[in-house]
Amino acid sequence: PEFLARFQARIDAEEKIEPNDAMPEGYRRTLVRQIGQHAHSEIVGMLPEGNWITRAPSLKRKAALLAKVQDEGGHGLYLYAAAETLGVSREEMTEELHAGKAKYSSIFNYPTLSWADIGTIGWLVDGAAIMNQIPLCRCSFGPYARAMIRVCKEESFHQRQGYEIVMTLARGTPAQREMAQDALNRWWWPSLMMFGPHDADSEHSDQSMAWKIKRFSNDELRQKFIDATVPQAEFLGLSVPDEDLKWNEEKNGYDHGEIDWSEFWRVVKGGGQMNVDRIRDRKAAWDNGAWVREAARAHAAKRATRKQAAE
Amino acid sequence: PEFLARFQARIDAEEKIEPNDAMPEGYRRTLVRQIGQHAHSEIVGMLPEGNWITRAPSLKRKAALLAKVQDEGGHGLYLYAAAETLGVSREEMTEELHAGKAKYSSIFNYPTLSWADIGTIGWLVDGAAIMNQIPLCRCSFGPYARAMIRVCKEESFHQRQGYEIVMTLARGTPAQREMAQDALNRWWWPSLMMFGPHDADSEHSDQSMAWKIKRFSNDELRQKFIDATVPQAEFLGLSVPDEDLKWNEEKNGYDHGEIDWSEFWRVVKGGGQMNVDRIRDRKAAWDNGAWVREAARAHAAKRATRKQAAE
Amino acid sequence: MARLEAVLELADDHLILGHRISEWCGHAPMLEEDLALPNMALDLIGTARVLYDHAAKLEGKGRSEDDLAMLRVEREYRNCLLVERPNGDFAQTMLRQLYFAAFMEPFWKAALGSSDEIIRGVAGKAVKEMAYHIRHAGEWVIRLGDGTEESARRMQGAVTELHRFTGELFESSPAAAACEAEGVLPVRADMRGDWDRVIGMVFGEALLEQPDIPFPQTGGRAGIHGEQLGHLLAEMQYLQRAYPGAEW
Amino acid sequence: MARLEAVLELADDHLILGHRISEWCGHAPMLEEDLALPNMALDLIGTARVLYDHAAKLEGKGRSEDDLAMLRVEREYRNCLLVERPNGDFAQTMLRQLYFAAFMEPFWKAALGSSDEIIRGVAGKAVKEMAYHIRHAGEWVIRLGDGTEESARRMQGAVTELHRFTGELFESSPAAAACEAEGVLPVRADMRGDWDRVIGMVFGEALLEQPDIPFPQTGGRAGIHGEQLGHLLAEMQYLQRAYPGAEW
Repeated sequence: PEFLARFQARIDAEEKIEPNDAMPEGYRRTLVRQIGQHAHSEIVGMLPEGNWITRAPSLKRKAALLAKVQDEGGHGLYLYAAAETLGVSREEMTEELHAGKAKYSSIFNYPTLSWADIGTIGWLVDGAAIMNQIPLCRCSFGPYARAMIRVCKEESFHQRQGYEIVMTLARGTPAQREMAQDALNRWWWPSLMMFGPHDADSEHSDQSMAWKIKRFSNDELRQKFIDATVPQAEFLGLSVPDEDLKWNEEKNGYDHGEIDWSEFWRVVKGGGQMNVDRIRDRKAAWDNGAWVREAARAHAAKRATRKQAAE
Repeated sequence: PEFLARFQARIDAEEKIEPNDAMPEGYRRTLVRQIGQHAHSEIVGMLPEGNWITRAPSLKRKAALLAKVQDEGGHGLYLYAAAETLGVSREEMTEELHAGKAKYSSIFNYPTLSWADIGTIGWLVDGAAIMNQIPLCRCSFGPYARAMIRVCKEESFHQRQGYEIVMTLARGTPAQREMAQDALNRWWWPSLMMFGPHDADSEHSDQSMAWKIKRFSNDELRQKFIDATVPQAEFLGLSVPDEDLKWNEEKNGYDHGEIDWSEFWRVVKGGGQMNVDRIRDRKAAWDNGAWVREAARAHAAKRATRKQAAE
Repeated sequence: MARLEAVLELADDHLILGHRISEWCGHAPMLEEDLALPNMALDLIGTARVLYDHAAKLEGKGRSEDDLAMLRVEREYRNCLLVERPNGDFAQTMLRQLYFAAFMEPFWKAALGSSDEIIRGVAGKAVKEMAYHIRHAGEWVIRLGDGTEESARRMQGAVTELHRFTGELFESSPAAAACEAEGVLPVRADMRGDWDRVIGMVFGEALLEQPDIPFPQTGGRAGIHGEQLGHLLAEMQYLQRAYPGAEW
Repeated sequence: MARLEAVLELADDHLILGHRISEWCGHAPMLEEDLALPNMALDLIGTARVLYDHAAKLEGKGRSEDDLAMLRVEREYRNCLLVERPNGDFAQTMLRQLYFAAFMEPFWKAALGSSDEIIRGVAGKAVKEMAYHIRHAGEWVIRLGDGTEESARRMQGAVTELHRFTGELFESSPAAAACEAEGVLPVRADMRGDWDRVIGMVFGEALLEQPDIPFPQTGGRAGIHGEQLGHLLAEMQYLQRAYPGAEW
């Protein structure tokens, strides 16, 4: 208890906690879970966008999409490294993902059905991710905060790039415009769900706030996102698929319609259209690559032996 | 020797030899080799055409191509059955094919690069096959002769269908016409090679003639094919890619340019563009299906046991 | 127009499944199946052709069977998710076929009484074909389910993979519901009894169990497909797209 | 026009190989390779873009880089067969990359002296990239060749599969030969020494042997491709074909 109080005092003083510092078990566990989920989201998130790399409509777009998906892999790498400082290996975390024990962002359980989805994911999904992640750059755990600074920079680049894709479509042919509107229709609500349940229904939240792992509530962040995004949609001439959406002068923000939480929980619990395929794809990549990883280890061991013999 | 004379007498009297009849070992071996090759050609021949089933340009063409490829499988089935009457199993023959010990028609080692190839294969390759096969309907070995009667009927349907595809292209847009001409350019010479080396260079031929397995020489059949096909090309307004081709009033047939026999032998010996891929594909189908065949056997055995127990 | 839409749903189901089956061509586990699989594909594509032609006439905009089959974009296809699933192994292919045929056979039987003459005509032929598909695929499900250890494992894997897509078969889109109300098409939900009976019989012999499905998958009728369909369409439409307006 | 054709050959080589590599995206055997493979794909596609743009200007018919990359038909692609081969397993992918880069690195080095300014510009950047590809792919060939029994078997299998396509790298089409005579492009056959040296060194460490190739495979420069290329193009061109004239 005295230790907890001292720990909380450090947090309150905005000191960064570093891996070798003493920390409450709950703090460590919360971070391992959250950083792991975050890393998995980056990795699983490569799949829906990767689905369009071979069909990207121009070489410029193909290159940009490749680079984006590569960045996501890079984010996964930093984040796994940050989690590893807390004593769990990337391999363990990967196995938990494949066994369905670890979560990843539910948004990636929706399919990418047209090229407009690629733009829309950049615009909305990366946009929502940034809202979530900017406060994390000030997270009390040092390695996570530092990883997020790097991640956020790249994400906002992706967000602008995605918006630019949607803009090109919105200003393109009628078919392209329709494609853009259709993508917005499909991704809008799932993007709002990315911020998690309403504050009243959110587990873990209070303690995370106290530990400064989290700095804003789900609903606060969602409101920020809506307020930032609705004008962007208007600028494109696209309609946000929410009949109840309207400006509330008093709160200086938008009121929005009710989110379908049954849909949210269905997808979280594994019932989204792509949950099974996503994990299967990741597991297949991992299993099909086992012989490669094994060979790399075997070769490294041989080389080490030879080096020793030579010395 | 007395037996051989009696056998030859039967042949000369145009009697059909049946599986249970006594026959010279050489006769049996020649037939096993030839029928096996013929069966393998049908099976391997499913691949180049199968390559376009998923890209056929209309539902009507897709259905016709599926039916055609299915017919080829059917021909393979009759022919394996005819060979099996001589005491080799389909399984043994299949393994020889996969091991590269048994041959199949070299024409299938060329790739199908456009939709026009599908028409052209029907027109030229099936056309050449029919020239080779019509005399086989009178082959001295009964089961082979009977199989060929059925095969020939279907092949001539395929040939007309192929010609009709090429005609549609030749009368279509400039791009389609060019596609048709390009396919004719690529398939013409390989089709001529389907009749085998010049008579002077042909092994096996004399004995096969005497045994009435073969009834016309390679060059005779090739001449027939050219004489039948050149006017068809002219009718379509396509040019046969042979500068030396010209009508010879005296022989009442066409003279043609020299065939590139080095190309012929290269492909026969395994150097064609698709030899490796064809065998790999067939072998993959076979190997990937092993568990299915095994399960079917296991189930049949279980069922037999149960039936016995019930009796 | 409800009838147009509902006919397209049926046409898309048959085309996409026929296309999937045709991908096996030349790669089947045995020669007999290299004959049987195209047979089934031909049945399905044949039915699809009549239905697309019907739809084209209902639409009345001068589009052809091929325009409808090959020149729509992914979001416009209305097939159920089951038929677009990748072939997987032979166990999955046969199970998918059984699931589909066990639905379509009673459906077409009921459609013999349709008020739409073309539908009646299709039904007369298709009902026999579907009975054959049930027999052929059902026998394989039994053989593989009660075959070797490996085949039983694969067959059970196929059930796990595909069962969650079967619920959609029994759901009617608004367009289909309108046609059902008018007696143009049979009520999809009514096929449940026959389907359960056939699947139950086959699974009994195959030593398979019908799994609980906490999250049935739907979406195809609204054009929300899986990610594989787009790749299938890219191939299927290639020539039509590359040579616009050409006759083949 | 010879230079246009020869530049297209180079552009197609880079695009098709880059496309193949990009197919790995999200499916690599380890996360580090999910970063390295797109890197290589980006290098290749970046080079392809400059070359297509150059070709478009040489052609002078108002076609764009994307028109050339995405709106030709299969027979018009001029890439060598090596780069279009399917990815196969990771051993084949890495070996294909090594084979290609071990050719392109000395090629671009020699092209630093090209009389064509754009080619010189491409070469300056590409020569470093290819050196990296040699290093990265070469290390994998060594690790896998001298790793486990399985990896050695697969690596030798990759050699058997791909070596027959390497001869084409050293052959010059008439168009390329014309450019070589004018000093626009290096003489392809001249790269043989460097290539043999690099491959020899890597194979030595990887315990691999260069096989005898009785029948080297060529044809790509004449547009005679394998059957896989058409399927790759159907995907790659899909959107351009489905929405003609749209900007993306």
